[in-house]
Amino acid sequence: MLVQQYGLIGVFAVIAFIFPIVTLAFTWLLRPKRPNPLKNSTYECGIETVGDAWVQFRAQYYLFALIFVVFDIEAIFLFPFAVAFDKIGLFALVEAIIFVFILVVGLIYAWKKDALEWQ
Amino acid sequence: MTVPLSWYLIFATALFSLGFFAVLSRRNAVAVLMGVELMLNAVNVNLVAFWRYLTPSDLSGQIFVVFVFTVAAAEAAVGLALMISIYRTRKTINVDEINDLNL
Amino acid sequence: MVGQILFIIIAAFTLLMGLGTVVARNLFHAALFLVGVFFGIAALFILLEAEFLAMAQIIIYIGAIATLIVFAIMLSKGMMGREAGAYNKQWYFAGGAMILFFGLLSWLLVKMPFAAANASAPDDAIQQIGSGFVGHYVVPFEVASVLLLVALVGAIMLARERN
Amino acid sequence: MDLRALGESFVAMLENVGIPHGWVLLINWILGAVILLGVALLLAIFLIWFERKIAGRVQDRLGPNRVGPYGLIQPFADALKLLTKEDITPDNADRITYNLAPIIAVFHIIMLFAVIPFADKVVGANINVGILYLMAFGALGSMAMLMAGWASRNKYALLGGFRVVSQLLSYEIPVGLAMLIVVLMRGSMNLNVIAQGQGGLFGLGWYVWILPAVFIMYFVAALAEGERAPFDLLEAESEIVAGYNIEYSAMKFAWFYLAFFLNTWVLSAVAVTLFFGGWQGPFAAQIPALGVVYFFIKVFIMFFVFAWVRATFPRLRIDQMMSFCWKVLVPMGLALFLAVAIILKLGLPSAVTYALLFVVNIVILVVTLKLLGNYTRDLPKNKNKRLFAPELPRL
Repeated sequence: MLVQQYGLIGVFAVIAFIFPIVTLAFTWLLRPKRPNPLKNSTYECGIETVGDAWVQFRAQYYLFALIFVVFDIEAIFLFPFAVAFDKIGLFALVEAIIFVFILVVGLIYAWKKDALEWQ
Repeated sequence: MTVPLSWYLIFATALFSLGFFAVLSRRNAVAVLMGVELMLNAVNVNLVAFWRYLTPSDLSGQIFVVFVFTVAAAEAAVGLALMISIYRTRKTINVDEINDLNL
Repeated sequence: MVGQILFIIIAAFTLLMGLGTVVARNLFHAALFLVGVFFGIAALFILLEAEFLAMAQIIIYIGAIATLIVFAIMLSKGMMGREAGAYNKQWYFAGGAMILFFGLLSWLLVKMPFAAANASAPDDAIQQIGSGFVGHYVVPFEVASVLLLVALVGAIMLARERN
Repeated sequence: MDLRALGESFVAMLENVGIPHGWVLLINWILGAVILLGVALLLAIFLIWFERKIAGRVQDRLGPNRVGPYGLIQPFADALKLLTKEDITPDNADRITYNLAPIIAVFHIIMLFAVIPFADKVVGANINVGILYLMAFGALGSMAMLMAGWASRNKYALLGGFRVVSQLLSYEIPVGLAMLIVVLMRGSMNLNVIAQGQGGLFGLGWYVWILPAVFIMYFVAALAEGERAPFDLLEAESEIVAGYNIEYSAMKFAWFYLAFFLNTWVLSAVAVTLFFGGWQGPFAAQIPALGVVYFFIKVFIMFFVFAWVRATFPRLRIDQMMSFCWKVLVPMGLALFLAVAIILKLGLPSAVTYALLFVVNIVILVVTLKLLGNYTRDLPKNKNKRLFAPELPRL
């Protein structure tokens, strides 16, 4: 049963990966190729580029990714819990509520510390 | 199921060695952290392989892997935050240059 | 037979990507190779009939941890480009030790007999995992959430820009 | 016409010819994969025309109407143009990553088609972790955007890539919570099983009637996940030029464009599967072909709403958008999750449970809107330089 379904996904993955490559190769044959340094320079609103493009970013991006990671893992824990929900008792529900509540504390902390604010 | 268990274990050993090599030899702390992730993944492969081959009816192996995921994520989050913090004051995150305690 | 060929292809791919992670001088490339490793391991989980873990692997490792690593790379200027001297002075020693370690361990593994149980994986694996979290493994389950909370608080403390 | 029987008779025919079982399976998979790929590509081409037409009508224009009847051939003409256009790669770009990014972008979105149930059991791969599969391959998309932004070696591309990834990550949580609540209701992550559970005459069993607040949360978050207005910072031309794909041209740009449209379609398809009964409709269980028709009608209505919103609303600022996700949608989602879990465990008769769920959904929705309304009413009093930065509500 498992093999049946994942076989298709595997074959599909190979085809879905090769297809765009083939198309790109095909257009490489079709299209004109007339590069020049001006055309190939980096775009910057019509002026010369200033400094390196790989600039340093602010920590704000990292903070959002961080909070996301925590909630993502929470979801991974809760999905099997939701699937097993019919089979488990009331006490298990209390445990899951505690689990969610501890993470809500984290969210409140992040809120208080202005980590949810885009600087 | 035609794949012998030892293949998985040897594969995991190879991955673990690669990760350990990165931890021991890379200078950049982020690269070291990537090595740690490789090692954790190798352990996960072992856990799942043992579950599948030795105790398929008991799901403990899979549950353990989920906990390893959690620990790996927490480790990555705090480790990288530490690196960002160190970089802010020291302008480097090469592990052999960060060798004193005062930041 | 087909399983063995698939295993060899996936394992070779994963190990190549792992090698790339270790040797790539550019950190962003190393992170991309790492994503390849995660993907290969998810495929191995499918081969081991652990479908839930395969998806969780992609969601957590590629969706969350790899993104986190890339973000952290971007936050330190100069780490994005090519860096000189990626290895420290003891790298040849570490490499030798690792080859020895790998050789020894795989020799042991080949020698060691394992009594493989010829049972099939349960159909309601996800359900069993779910009831395991709130049943037998309830303490680690709650500790995991505390760990995540602590990690969140600590990382916010560390990474926040103080004004 | 029975699609399942057609497939089965095809397999039987191949086995009768004397092809070994393994090869029959492989042929079957390849055929299925090619059909799915064809569906995805045809859809993309049609969707581009559809969306342009809607946007045109909403904004009192005609939309494409020159090439072919009602401009239907327009997307094909566009595709031909993009195929033969010169492709410019900036000299500074990291070539391999630069070329890999559009491939991953289109790969991840096409992969999503494998688990969408078009009719009862007419689904590429009927797996038990369908919802996690959607989340997993959806997450791959943000990796493609990071790659594109980084490899272009352009400030705007990098900034755009980072902003859009922050947005996608944040809004993945409300989407995931909405999916989680539906899984809680049905007790399965298999998308086909979820669709099966929403039977009943005239769509009375659809989860949207029981969980309206969850659907609204999903819809708002899906607007952001699909990078559509009012959350379309990707296309904020006035701010970050065009986002992560600014250095891309010709076919590589076309792949990003195609991924964008298909992403919205998949999000509508998931909305229909989770909340509007998927392929359910009169006689759909008996005749799968009818189910396909119902499914596509529902998805296109859903897509129309997405396009309508896009053509109507102005754009939010990024700080407002992030605040809205973390301070409004995520707490609301967690409250809904806990409320639904507790009500389901009370052990009441199903009619009472459903009524209670509906009431609780409405209450949570009203409370959320009330808090938001109070906040915006008191805005002039709050001396905050940002216009949308809610404080924690005082209890």
